[in-house]
Amino acid sequence: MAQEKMLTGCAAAARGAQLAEVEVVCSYPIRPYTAIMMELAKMVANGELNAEFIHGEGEHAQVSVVLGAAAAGARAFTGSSGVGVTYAMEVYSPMSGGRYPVQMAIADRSLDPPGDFGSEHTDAMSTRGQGWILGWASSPQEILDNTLIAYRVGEDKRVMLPQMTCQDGYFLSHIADKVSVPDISQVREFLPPFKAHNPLSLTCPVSHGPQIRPDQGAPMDAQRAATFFDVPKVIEEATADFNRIFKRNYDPFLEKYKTEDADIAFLIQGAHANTCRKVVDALRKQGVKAGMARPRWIIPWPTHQIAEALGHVKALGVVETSTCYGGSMRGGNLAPEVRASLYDLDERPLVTSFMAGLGGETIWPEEFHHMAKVLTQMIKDKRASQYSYWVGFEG
Amino acid sequence: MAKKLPEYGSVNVPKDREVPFGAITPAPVKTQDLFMTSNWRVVRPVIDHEKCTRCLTCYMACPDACWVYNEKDDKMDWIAGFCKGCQICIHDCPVNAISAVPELDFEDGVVRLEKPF
Amino acid sequence: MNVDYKFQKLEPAKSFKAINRAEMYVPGHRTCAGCGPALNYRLVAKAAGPDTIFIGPTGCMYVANASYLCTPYAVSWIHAQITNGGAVASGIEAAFKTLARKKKYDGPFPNIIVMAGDGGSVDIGLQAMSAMMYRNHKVLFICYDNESYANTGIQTSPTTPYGANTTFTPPGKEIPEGKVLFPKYVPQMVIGGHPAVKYVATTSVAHPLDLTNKVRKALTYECPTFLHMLAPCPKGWKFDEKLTREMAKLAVETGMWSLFEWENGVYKYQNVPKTYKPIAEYMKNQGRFSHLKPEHIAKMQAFVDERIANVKANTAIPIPTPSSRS
Amino acid sequence: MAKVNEITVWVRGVLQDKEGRDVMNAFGQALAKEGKFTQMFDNYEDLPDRVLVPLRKYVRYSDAELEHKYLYTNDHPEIVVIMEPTIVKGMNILKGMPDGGILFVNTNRPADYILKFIPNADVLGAVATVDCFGISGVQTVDFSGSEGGVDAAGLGAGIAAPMVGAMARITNLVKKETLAGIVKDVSAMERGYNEVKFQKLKKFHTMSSQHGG
Repeated sequence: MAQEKMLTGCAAAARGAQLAEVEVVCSYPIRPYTAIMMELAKMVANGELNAEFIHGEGEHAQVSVVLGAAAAGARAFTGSSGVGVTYAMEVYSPMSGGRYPVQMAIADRSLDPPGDFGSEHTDAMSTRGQGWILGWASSPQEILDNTLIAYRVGEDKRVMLPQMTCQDGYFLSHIADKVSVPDISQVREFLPPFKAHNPLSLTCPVSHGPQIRPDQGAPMDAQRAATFFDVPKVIEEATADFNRIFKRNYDPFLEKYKTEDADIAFLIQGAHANTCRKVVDALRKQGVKAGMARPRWIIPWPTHQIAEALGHVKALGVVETSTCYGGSMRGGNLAPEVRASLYDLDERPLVTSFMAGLGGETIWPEEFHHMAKVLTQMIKDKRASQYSYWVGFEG
Repeated sequence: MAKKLPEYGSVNVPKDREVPFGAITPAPVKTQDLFMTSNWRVVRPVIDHEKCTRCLTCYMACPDACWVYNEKDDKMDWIAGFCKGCQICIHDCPVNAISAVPELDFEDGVVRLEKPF
Repeated sequence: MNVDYKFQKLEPAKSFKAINRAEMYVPGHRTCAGCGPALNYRLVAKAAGPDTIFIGPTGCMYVANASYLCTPYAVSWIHAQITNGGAVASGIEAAFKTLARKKKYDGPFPNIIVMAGDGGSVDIGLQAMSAMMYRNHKVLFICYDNESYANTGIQTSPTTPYGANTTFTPPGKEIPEGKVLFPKYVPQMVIGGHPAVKYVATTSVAHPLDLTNKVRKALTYECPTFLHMLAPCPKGWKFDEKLTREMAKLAVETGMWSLFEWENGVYKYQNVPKTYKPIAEYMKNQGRFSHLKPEHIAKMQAFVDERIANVKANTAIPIPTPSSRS
Repeated sequence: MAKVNEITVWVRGVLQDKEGRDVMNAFGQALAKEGKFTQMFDNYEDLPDRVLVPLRKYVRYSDAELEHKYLYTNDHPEIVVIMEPTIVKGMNILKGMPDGGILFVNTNRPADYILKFIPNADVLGAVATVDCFGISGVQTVDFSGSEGGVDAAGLGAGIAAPMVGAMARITNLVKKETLAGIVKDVSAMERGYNEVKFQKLKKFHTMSSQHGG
């Protein structure tokens, strides 16, 4: 039977990994994800998880250790935050190229300079394009659930790709919330044991990762790209099964909150969506038809779902929680993707972006209200006058 | 929504260009026949079976495993297809039983590969 | 929890004839004619036998072997980045341990061997190697030392000797000797800092039986072990490719390299010359040293003399064994 | 689009890497000095080269600017140069050659002996042999010019010099005097020019007019 507990995001991620019966775990401390590993260390010490718990000598090593473990046929789990995520950058592409479906739990943290513990999504967003599946949760419950869903999707034989399951540092990682912890028998029904593709073996020897020529590189890229055409289908199946077995109500790709008749809408990933929902309610009370959409997966990007869910709104504000200095919109990473997703519509929303929640700053309800005003003005002006607004620092 | 959105497209890798999933390949058994290296050879090692003492120095000295002890005939067999002609065996033979002969003196051993590898 | 992981016990071989006949590193690879590291790989693979998994960090033994989707490894092999051989090996070892505990695997515990070059072990790969050893994984870490980054066209590494001409240490008017630094002392670095390691040895391709038995002994230990293996490189050292083993032999005869085992704190040397040959005899056949002047060779000789003195000291007074190591 | 002509030079890895590059650079530079548009390049996939592996070096030249430079290989060489004769046993060195091409071989053996190993030799217009080892004997192992570096050891001090001399004589593509301003060992180049042995073959009539002999 499922049990209800108060768990932080870190504890929820660890519970998720425990329920997934991970076999090799590799740790390295960095705030704020550290407690995920603290929890797993306790479970291993207490005999509640039959896994090898390896103290990596850094994040690069963490990812390398789980690569080896997955190549040998074990379900492997690791995680990191901030500069730890970027330190391991070299190993991300070999991981997806070798089709090792490990999971990495990320509690987001700003990149240096200089040290800032606050949550910002730039860390994991920097790994887009490396062939990993990337998803963001907005509650400890969703963190636990995503851990299981991501393993199920990543280990599907049509997919075989690594996954990053991300949560906002502090806001989710350190603040406890109610979590329904499912029973292991239910989890086993949802998540079959990991079956590696031609693992390192003594009886059936194989070579993993030989060198290739330039004319073999292109087909490998194409094959990895083709896999991402199939991932959405697998996510849909997995989410449907998950909703059925655990009695949840997740949209596979995009949480839609009062978007059906919205004039203005926010698009936002991660924890700040919780504040945003409340502001949408408040705006509705004031007579502003507001709505919110929250992508659960950033890779694969839900292009069609965004166009379908938000094509009709008049003004769309993308709340960026990561930076992309000097990019096309001089703001973050999401707005260019959102604009591209809407481009083919005959009529499309005016789109701007709001740089907020950077460096771990709280996004205050007042700030969402301010953004709503900007969006309303855009409708009146029939144009977006800026690509991006640095909230709190507007000129 | 007025018109149909573009699809994500499709990728079709032709059969002859397919790369194994995850670039994982089966291990070779006795020799890697996709990679013959006899065409590296300028000089062929020629053994004098009378002089040879079966000390196995050549066998332990060859980076390409091209000297094999043939138990049945009690002699050393040379693997022509992979010998690169490095001459370590010739240099290290304690009884000078192996000599260097220009590969071009032999009419056999032509492989004429299309690519160097 | 007491688990029988079915670790392998490899008996020593008494003669060449007694060594595993089957090739585990088969012919058909793109290594240089006369390649020292390839010969070394072949001997190691033969000694280790079929129940083995190799981890191959980037270097010649990756690029020249695993070329274009065909490989010469008859046992399972996985590429690692040049940075992370030790870490990938750790993960593989951990996986086999868990899978054995969970009864998902019941075969013999594989010989897990990292075959790293000098760059992949004591330069960019040092952190991963050291951490693997610290964590007490049952892995044999091999540094096949050809004394340069050979695969990228011969650049200096921390084991490139003083005075060597590499493409990153070209001799010139201002820097006549080429490389000015002296190399890291690799085995000492492992011995000095890794209490979990009980066995360290050095080998050369000119001493195949000694090499074979050191590999087998290292693999029989139930802890991390380390082999520093001299593998002369005809391209990088610029010598006639037929002299690969000759160079290794001369390295031992001049004291440039010494063959020893370090077992639980005690050094035991093999093939120690009665009188060492001058270092110049080793250097004269190698193009990488051809630019050196007598004063440079003297400097090199002084460095080698110090190493020889070390050998003598180690032979006379074994280093005491801390109780934790026995 | 003006015709692009191709020259492929075959050498042995490491030992002749620089010599092969010297052939392509010396001859290519001479072509450029005489007004051709040229491109000289190592076969990228052959790198890093290994001791004794067959390696390819390429020259492409044209009367007009080269429209497409980003190729990995010369697929239709009119001129093939073999710097180590045993390569003929190991490689299909005439692959892609149009009728009437010329084969240059560094050897002291008779051309007929070499041709025995080349079953598709009937595409050739001519074969030329020159004993570069006998004339120069120098093969420099130097990596300064490898991997896109700039050669620091000097061009044409070894067996490349007699070969480019021979190529100048047989092809008439460049003047001996032009090469004399490029190679270090001018006398070896001149000996190659004078001592090259030339033999017309079946397809000689189809050779392009610029190839004299």
